[in-house]
Order: sequence, then C-alpha cells, then structure tokens
Amino acid sequence: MNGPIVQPRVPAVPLLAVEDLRIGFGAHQPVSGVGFDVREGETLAIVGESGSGKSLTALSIMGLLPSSARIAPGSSIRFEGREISALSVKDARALRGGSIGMIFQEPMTCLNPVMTIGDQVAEALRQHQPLTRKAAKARAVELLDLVRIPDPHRRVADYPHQLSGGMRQRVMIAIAVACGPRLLIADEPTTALDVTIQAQVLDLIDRLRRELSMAVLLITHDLGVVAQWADRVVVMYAGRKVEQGEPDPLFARPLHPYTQGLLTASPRLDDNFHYSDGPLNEIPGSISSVAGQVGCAFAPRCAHACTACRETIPVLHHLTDGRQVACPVLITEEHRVAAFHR
Amino acid sequence: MSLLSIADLSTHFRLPNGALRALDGVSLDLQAEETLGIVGESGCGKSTLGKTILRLVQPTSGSIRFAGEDVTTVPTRKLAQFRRRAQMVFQDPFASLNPRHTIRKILTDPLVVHGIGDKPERARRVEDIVQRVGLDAGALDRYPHEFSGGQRQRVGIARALILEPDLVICDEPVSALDLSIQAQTLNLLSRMKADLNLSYIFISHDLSVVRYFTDRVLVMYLGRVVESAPTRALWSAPRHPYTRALMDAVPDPARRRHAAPIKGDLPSPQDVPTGCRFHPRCPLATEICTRVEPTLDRLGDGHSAACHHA
Amino acid sequence: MPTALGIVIISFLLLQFAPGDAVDVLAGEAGSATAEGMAEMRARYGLDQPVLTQLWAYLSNLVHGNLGWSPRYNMPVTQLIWDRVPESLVLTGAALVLALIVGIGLGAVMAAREGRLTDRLLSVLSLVFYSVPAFWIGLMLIVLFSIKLGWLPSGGAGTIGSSATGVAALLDKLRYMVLPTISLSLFYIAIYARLARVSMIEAKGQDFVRTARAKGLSERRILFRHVLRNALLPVTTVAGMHVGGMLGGSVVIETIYGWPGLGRLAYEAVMGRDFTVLLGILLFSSLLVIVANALVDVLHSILDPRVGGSDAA
Amino acid sequence: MQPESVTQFQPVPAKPSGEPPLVAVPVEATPAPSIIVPLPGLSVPAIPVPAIPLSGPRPRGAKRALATVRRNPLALAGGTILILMALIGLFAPLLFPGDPLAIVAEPFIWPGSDAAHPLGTDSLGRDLLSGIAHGAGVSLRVGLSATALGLVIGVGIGAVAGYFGGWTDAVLSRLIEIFQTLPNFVMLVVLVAIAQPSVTTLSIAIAVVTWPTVARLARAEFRSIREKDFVMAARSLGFGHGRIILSEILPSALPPLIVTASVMVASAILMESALSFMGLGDPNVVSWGSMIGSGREYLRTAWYMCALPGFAIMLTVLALNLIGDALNEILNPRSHEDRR
Repeated sequence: MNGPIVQPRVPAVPLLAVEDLRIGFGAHQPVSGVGFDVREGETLAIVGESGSGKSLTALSIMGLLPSSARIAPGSSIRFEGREISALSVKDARALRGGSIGMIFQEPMTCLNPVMTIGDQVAEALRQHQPLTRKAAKARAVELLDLVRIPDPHRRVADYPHQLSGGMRQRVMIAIAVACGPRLLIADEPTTALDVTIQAQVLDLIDRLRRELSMAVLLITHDLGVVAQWADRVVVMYAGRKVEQGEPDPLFARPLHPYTQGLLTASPRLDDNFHYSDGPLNEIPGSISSVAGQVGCAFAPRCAHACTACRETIPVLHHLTDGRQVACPVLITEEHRVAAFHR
Repeated sequence: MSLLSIADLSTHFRLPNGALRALDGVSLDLQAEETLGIVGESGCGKSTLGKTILRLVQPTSGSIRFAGEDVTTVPTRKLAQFRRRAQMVFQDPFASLNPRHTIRKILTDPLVVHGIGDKPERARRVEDIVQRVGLDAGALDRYPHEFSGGQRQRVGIARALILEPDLVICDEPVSALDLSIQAQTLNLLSRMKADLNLSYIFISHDLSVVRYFTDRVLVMYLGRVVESAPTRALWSAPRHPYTRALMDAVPDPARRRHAAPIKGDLPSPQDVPTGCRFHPRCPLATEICTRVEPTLDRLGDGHSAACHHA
Repeated sequence: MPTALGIVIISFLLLQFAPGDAVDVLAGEAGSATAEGMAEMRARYGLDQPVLTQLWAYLSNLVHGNLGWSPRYNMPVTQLIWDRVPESLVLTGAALVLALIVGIGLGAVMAAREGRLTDRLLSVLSLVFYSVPAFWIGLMLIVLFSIKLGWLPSGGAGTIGSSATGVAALLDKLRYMVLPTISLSLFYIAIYARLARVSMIEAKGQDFVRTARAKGLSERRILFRHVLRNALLPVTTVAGMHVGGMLGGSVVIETIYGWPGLGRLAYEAVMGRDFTVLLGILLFSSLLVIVANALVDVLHSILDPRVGGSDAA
Repeated sequence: MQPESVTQFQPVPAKPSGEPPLVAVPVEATPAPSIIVPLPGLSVPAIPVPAIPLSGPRPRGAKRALATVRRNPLALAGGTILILMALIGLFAPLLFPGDPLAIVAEPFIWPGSDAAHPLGTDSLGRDLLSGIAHGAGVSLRVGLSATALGLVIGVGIGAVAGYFGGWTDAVLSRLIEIFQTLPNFVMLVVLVAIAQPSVTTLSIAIAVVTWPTVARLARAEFRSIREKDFVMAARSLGFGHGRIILSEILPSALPPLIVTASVMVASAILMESALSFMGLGDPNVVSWGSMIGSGREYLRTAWYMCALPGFAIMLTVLALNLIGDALNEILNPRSHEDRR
C-alpha cells in the first residue's frame, strides 16, 4: 500500500480553458457559447471565416475587446487555473505580455510609427522585468536575433516604416515572446503576408513554440495553415464551435456539413481538379444571413438540414477520440462506432 | 491570331526616391477563349500588368496588340472602343463599386457611355445580366453597402460583362472573399466564360486557385516573367526554382511542419538585384546568376523558364 | 523660392488696381496740391513709370532688402517694418504658445472623457470660443478687466514713461500683454482643443495602441508614450499653418489695444492709402509664414521619423 | 482671428511621409508625395477582416440624419437660431421699415429702458434692434455669397488638380500654395482697400482669400478617390473625364466639402464683421461689425452698443458651427463607423 504508486500522467489543468464564452454588443452576440482548452506546448487552431467570432474570442482572452463589448455572465476564461475576469487590473496587466503574448494580422499598423523597434521591444521587457534601460536594449537585440532579423544590432534603431511586412511581423513576434510567455495568441499572423514569407513566419512561430516551450493559439481562416501547423483544430461558424478534432482525421473525414463544405469548396493544390472538369462544390448563401435566426446558424446553407435544425441549436456531441461536432444529422451510429474503435 | 499579344512591355513609375520598375519587359500571348493565369507575390508586377494592358496605367515601353490592332499608343479618345472589348474585375468588392450609385446606375452607365441601346433596351440588358450572375432583379435599386462581399463581387462581374467584352482581366477576384464564397465566384466566372466565349487573364497570388482555374500560367517575380507553361505541365514539372519555392510555400495538409522553402525577404522593386533577380534567395544560384540576367527560354511543349539552371 | 516670387508679383499687380495712391492722399491732406506738384511727387517716387518698370525696380530693390520708401511716414518701409516686428512677434508668439498649451490640454481632457458630460461641456465651450469674433471679445475683455474691474490696462504696450527695468519692466510688459494675447488666442485654443481631441481619440483606436495594451502597459504609459505623440503630429502641422492667420488676426487686435506692431501699421497704411507700406507688410508677413512652415517641417521630421527618412528595405 | 483654415476639425493626416511604396497600404493612407505617380498596382493578399456582421442593412442617409439630430439637441438649437436669423434678416425691411441708419430717437438709450427701442439707441440715436435686424441680412448675404463663390473656385481648381495630377497639379498646387501663404486677413484688407467696399466686393474679396482652403481639401479628396477601384473601373469602362469627375468622384468628395461650406459661411461672417468693424465695410449698409466699430468710442460709458451686435455675430456663427458639427457627424463616415 505504501509502495510507490505510478500515477498516470494526466495534465492537471489545461493551460487555458475557455468555457461557454459569450460576447455581446448590445443585443447582438457574435460569440455565443464557445468552449475549448489549450494544453501546455500544443498548437490549437481556431479556424473560421469572417464573422465567425474567432478574433473576438482571441481578443477576449487578452482583455482587449472593444469597450462596447460585454462578456456575458457565466462565461469563463481560466489561465493556469485562474479566472481571468477575477484578476485585479495589475495582475491582468502582468498576464498580458508577461504570461500571454499576442500578435495580430496587420504588421503594418500594429507597431508605433514614431518609436524605434528596439524601444518597442524593450518597452515590453521593462514592463514585466526589472531591467535597466541598457540591459533591456541588449536583450531587445537578442530577441531580434531570436526572430531571425538579420543584423539586429543595426536594425534595433530602425523605425517600423523602414522594415518590410515580414520583418515587422517578426518584430511583433519578438515583442510577444519577450517575456517568455506560456501562451502565444496569433490572430491571423500571416494573412497580410506573401506566401513565401508566410511559410517563414509560421516556421518561426513553431520553432519558438518548441524552444520557449509555450503553447500557441492560432487563429486563421486558412485550412492549409491549420492542417500543416495545428495539433488540434476548432472550427467556428457564426459565433459557435461546430467541430473540433485533430487535423488529420478532421480533414480526412469532416463530420459537420460546414467543415465538409469548406473542404470541398476550396481548390486543393495537391489535386488535379480543373475548371474544365466541372464546377467546385459550393456552399450556397453567405454567413451574413444569420442574424435573428433560431436553430442551427448553418441550417439555411446546409444541404442536410432538417426541421429540427431550424428550430433548436444543436448540442455539441463528444466523440470518444476527442472529436466534437455540433450536428445531429451526420452522426450516425456508424460514426459513433467508428469513433469508439479508433 | 492571338486575341492579345504583348511584347516587351515595361511600366516604370517615378517615385520621389527613385524609379520603380513595376513591369520590366514582359511578353505574353493570349488565345481566344483561353484563361491565362498570372501568379506571383507582392511587387511582382502582376497587378500593374493587368492595369497596363487596359491602359489604366501608361506603359513606359513595349507594345500591346489586341485583336491584331496596336493599342499601346491609341489616343485616349479611341481608347473607349478598345475598352468596350476588354474589361476588368477588381479585387476588393467594397472599393470597386461606387458607394453612392445604385446597382442599376452602376450597370446602366457603361451602356449609356458607349451609346448602346435605348432606354428599354438598356433596362432589358441590365436585368438580363443581373440574373445571369445570380442576383435577383430586386437588387437593382439598392446600394452596394446593402450587399455582402460575394454579392458585390457578382455586381462587379456583371459590370465587366455588360458591354459583352472579349477579354476580362480578373485582378485577384476572389482573394478578398471568404472561402465559401470563393467557390461560388469561381463557378460563376467559369459559367460566364462558357456562356459568353470569354478570354480571361486571371491574376492571383493563390496557387491552388490558379491551378484550378487557368489553362496556362505565367509566374512573375519582381516585374519579370520567370516561367510560363500550360497549367498541368507547370504543376507536374516546375522548372524555375522560384516556382518550386512558391509551390512548396503553400501550406499543404500532406506535409506537416516542414522548413520554409526559401530564406530571405522579397526585395523591393525599387532595388532590384543584379543578374537574375531571384539569385539572392535561390538555392541553386551560382556565380553566373549574380551577373547575367537569364532570358525566358523555350523548353518545348509551350514551357519556358528564365533560369540558367533550368 | 517660386512661392515667394509669385507672392511678390501677385500682390504688386493687385496694388496696381488700387484707385488713388499715396500722392493723392498726401495731396488731399495738404489741401493745396497743384497738378504739377503731384506729378513731381509721383516722379520722385517713381509712380509715373510703366507698371513693369515699377515691378522691376521693386524687385531689384527687394533683392537688396529694400521694400521702398513710404511717402507718408517719410522713411524706408523696411525700417518701418523692422521697428514693428518685435512687438508683433512677441504678441503672436505668446498667443500661439498659450493656444497650444491650453488647447492641447483641453483636447486631452475631452478625449479622456469622450462622450461624457465634461467632454460635451468643453466641446460647446470650445465651439463658443471658435465662434466669437476676436475684436469683440477684445472689447468685452476691456470692459470687464479694464473699465469695470480696473485690473489691467486697456491698451498700449507698456507704461509710458516708465523707468522700470529688469523684472519690473517685464512684469509691466506682461500686464499689457494679457488681454491682447487672450483675445488673439481664444480662436486658436478652440481649434487646437478640437483637433487634439479628435486626433487623440483616433490615435487611441490605432492598432499599435492595442499592441501596447497587449504588452501589458499601463493606461498612463500608453497615453504618454503611444497616443499623445502620434496625436500631436496633426496639431503641429496645423499650428504652422496658423502663423499667417495670427498675423492677420493681429491687425484687428493690435488696432483695438493700440499695440504698436505690424497689424496696426497695416491698418494705418490702409487708412493712409500708403500702398508701399501695405505691400511691404503683405510680403514680409508672407515671408514669416514661409519661415514658419519651414520650421514646422523641421519639427515634423523630428517628431515623425517617416518624414524624409529612408524607405523600406 | 479669422479662420485661416476652415477644416481644422478633421484630423489632418500626418505630413507627406516616405511610406514605403511597396507595402500594402490602402491608397488613402498613403500621404501625398510631391509628384504624383500612379501607385503601382500591388497585390494585396487581402483577406476577410474579422468584422462583426451587421444585423440587417444599415440605416440610410435620411434616417441616420434624423437620428443624429435627435441625439444632438445642440444641432437642433443651431438650426433654429440660424433659421430665425435668416427670417429676421429676410423680413427686416418689413419688420423695421425705414433706413436703419436713420436717427430715430435720443442717443444713448440703454437697452430695456424704452419700450419703443427695446435694445436701445446708439450715439447718434439710431435704433439698435433695427440695426441688428438689418445687419443679419447683410451678414448672411455676404457669408453665403462669399462661400458659394469660394466653393466654386476652390472645388473647380482642387478637382482639376487632384484628378489630373502631373504638371496640371504642379501648377495649380503652386497657385494654391501662394494664396495660402499670403496671410489671409492682411490680404483681405488689401483687397478691400483697393476695391470700393460694397457687399459684392466684400463677398468677392472673402472668396478670394478662402478658396485655397477648399481647393486643398478638394484636391486631397479627388486625389485619394481617383485611386479607388471604382474610379479605375469607370476608366476601364471608357467613361470620359467629365463623367468621372462629376458623377463618380464628386458625390464621394462632397461630404467633407459640405461640412467645410457651413464653416466657411461662419468664417466669412466673421471676416465681414472684422472688416466693417475697422471701417472697411460697405458704408451704405448697416452691418454688425460697423455697429461695434461705431460703438467702440463709447466703450467706457455705453458698452452695450458693442456688446449687442457682437452677441448677434457670436450667436449666428455658433449656430453655423453647430450645424457644421452635426453635418460632420452625419456625413463623415469615419466618425460613426469606427466606433464599435
């Protein structure tokens, strides 16, 4: 009895746990009941089109929502087990830029045009660490080197307008990881960048994830990026999570009609399908027709929709391999069994 | 005879701090009812090429022949006739429609300007085109801001088609649209092409879309064509290292977490490298690449590449 | 400087349309002018030459810093202007500084309280400042502070015959400056307050402010390091443009307060139809505006690294 | 004292800067380089912006205008004052028949002490109320005609400069710059001194010194709008320059110009009053400025003679500025769309 007991290694608490997150602007609720968690060291991707609420979700974790936005009571965001909304102003600030770093879509406008990049990196350092001006500057050069900015000693005195888009995004990353965060939130980090630069930046983020042993929450609309870089994927549609799973099974066998639609609607680089062979699969309609509608938000565009879909919001079904899907129609017994046997 | 034939076209801009060679000696041929893709990254000149072909931007040198006629230097007066036959679909469906005009006015004005039809005839044409692009006639008296991005892009396509052109230049027509709307728009363009016997020049940075939608592809880098080939041939055997890098850079579900295919930043078109423009980033670069600019050589089967090592 | 040359030519040509000249006025005042006497005077001042010759003579004089001769004051225009410039600069300078400090301060307060009562009240107040004619507020200030309360002098630029020196002299000067400075600056206080408010609100919404928040910076630090500096760029641009406006405004203010500056000289020149002086003042103040714009450009390139810097790599 | 630039309320974009031309910046954010060059068409891999879907179509112009007015009682007050002033000015000859410059009573009657002359009389015994009523007409007439003229010149020159660019722009910009450098009010004094002062010449003179502001604004608007895709589209459809300028660009360039116009009327009234105050106004009509000017000598004993007409000026100008503010809120999309 007193002998050593080998505990199964179960992570006690996820690094970040979001539950029933609802964000409203007046009567309008662009995020309505989203939950997911991010484990230590993993890359979780949230994928969705514009209007899916993915960026608001990210901003709410950082406490950066616009002032007109309200997080509904009952929503919960816990970081390392602590409820973020319960933190004091000071603790919340310590979290931002300290334990959680964030990078944004537009590297052009996200840096202050009248401050040198070195000062902007150093500022993040000095906010969270007791460093002298000189030490912070030296550390800033190291960080610029870490994010592979060539010639960091010289570049540290540059202003943002002297850098290319890719370089600016590297500076943003340097700022975000300056204090060794546990979690990096990347909100469409490469959307504004060229494809060869995008590959470099994503490569960099993933390398830093490993080197600094942090988790990454990747917000994107690009399924290719998700498939290539994520450990787990959350698919959002009109403010709700519609599907979750690991990328390989999710993309090989999407269960939600929306995920299916997205995958078949996009031409794929690896397949030989050509316009002369036939039209692409379409998802009819658009997301903007959602407002004021009861039932499943995707129902008006869904080929499988039944009466029930138009009346009640489908619950999230948890399948045994960790997959989740918010559609009752396509989960047949067969899927369930398949899920069990995996 | 090709519908459009461009020889050695250059467009340079004067900027306060020097010249910008946006387009530097580009040649291409477009057959009737063909879709030619133009692909490349920022600053490669693909958008300038589209605008220069329509003379929305003045070329610095070179020639543009449309249906056998030289339109490079036709006076602005006569340009209208050419523009009736060559149209453009723009990237941003929000910026490309005048926010203060109704859809009806947006679609009718081109007919008025070109003196086509009388009032009822114009109305008939407008209603016809609106239906063809999949909008209902009720849309006509509304303003652009009342529509979603996808619907606006349909209006943009309708406007380009109302003059019944032969050539439509599509400048990133789906890049500003959500994925689920992209498919709708591409299908619409493809249907219109079949219905109206159109030729397209399809400008895009998205390789997967280009692969699906084009018959032939021009890959551009810093104002020059580096490779040109029929679409299927290009994908089965890309010859230029830049083309390969570009294809490798596209996130691919089949390859997880691989290293970025090329290092280095895109150079500024104001500061173009010597020799081969791609040499500072090229894995194959040798000494000759730093000195001698490669020409676009025919490699057979309609495939050409501008590389010393192709 | 083509702008300066353009100004010289335009204003010179304008003055050719003027009915009557200084000789008419002098003659009228003397009351006993004969036609020959007037012609002789015109010849003496070169007023009988063809227009282009006069312009050429004027231009070549200008190159030597000579703005001509005032028949009315019987002294060189350059001398006349130089005597008045310091007083004008002191007044407009003080008004500009006051307007910037108070205006930006008010603007910052309004931006911080955006949409709330303080903001609304101050907005209305600044709009009132913006709507009040400066000459009228000048008169009303005299009524209140000089006539009713007797605190401040109603005009002049210093106590006449005062033998005070040093600090006492400065204080005396300041007493005379208070009312004209306030009258001249109210309008600009309003402009800067409203502009500072708008650009601070705009700067607060910029993406880089969100970045600063994501770094965990305090609101205070965000305000001073990130918002304020960017918000002040448009204010400096506009302030530079206002030097001309202030010089113009000082015409009325100096007239009301009997302030011996350029503005008052301009008024006297108009009344006396002394167009040489008027033209000189117009040119000189344009020159001041050009200098001010150049200074603002320099200031701007210090404040904003994007101006005149090197471009993207 | 007089408005040097009447559009100060819009934030002025930072000065011409060397924004890297190679990066994807929206055209309107690119500050003007001194020479116009067509912006190279750069492919922006632009992609869905995370936006909150609007529930239903946005309220349209008229509705939004009404809502703004209801939210903003000050604008309503401004409108009321202005209409009142206009009516008074319009009907002054009926309400107060006879020459307002005529002597009708004892001099120096204080306001409120004689029911026949509720606002009192001036040093010559002229009725102040009658003067103020007739002055309203003069002020508004000068304000409106000067603004109309200034707008026509300014928008015309600005539109041509901004739309055509190149050397046309270089020449016109230089012209604008020259007129902007000339200190406004000094120039105005010179102009009025040359011309015989009358309501017409005053209006023309004020227009001559105010058009550059409009021209600059119009030029900037036309420059930025002509780079927009919908103008490109119009060109690619073979539209002529006239049609593009009038039908495509002008409607979009108009909102800031309308806002400017209301502020211009205000500043024209201020300029006219300052000129009249200095005795440079039309001697044949009664004007608020000239009333203050003639009362100035009696400031010590009868300050009401200055105070009352000045108050009328302030009220009118304030009303116009309030309306300008409301217009700005209604017409300037930036002020209400960016608020989330």
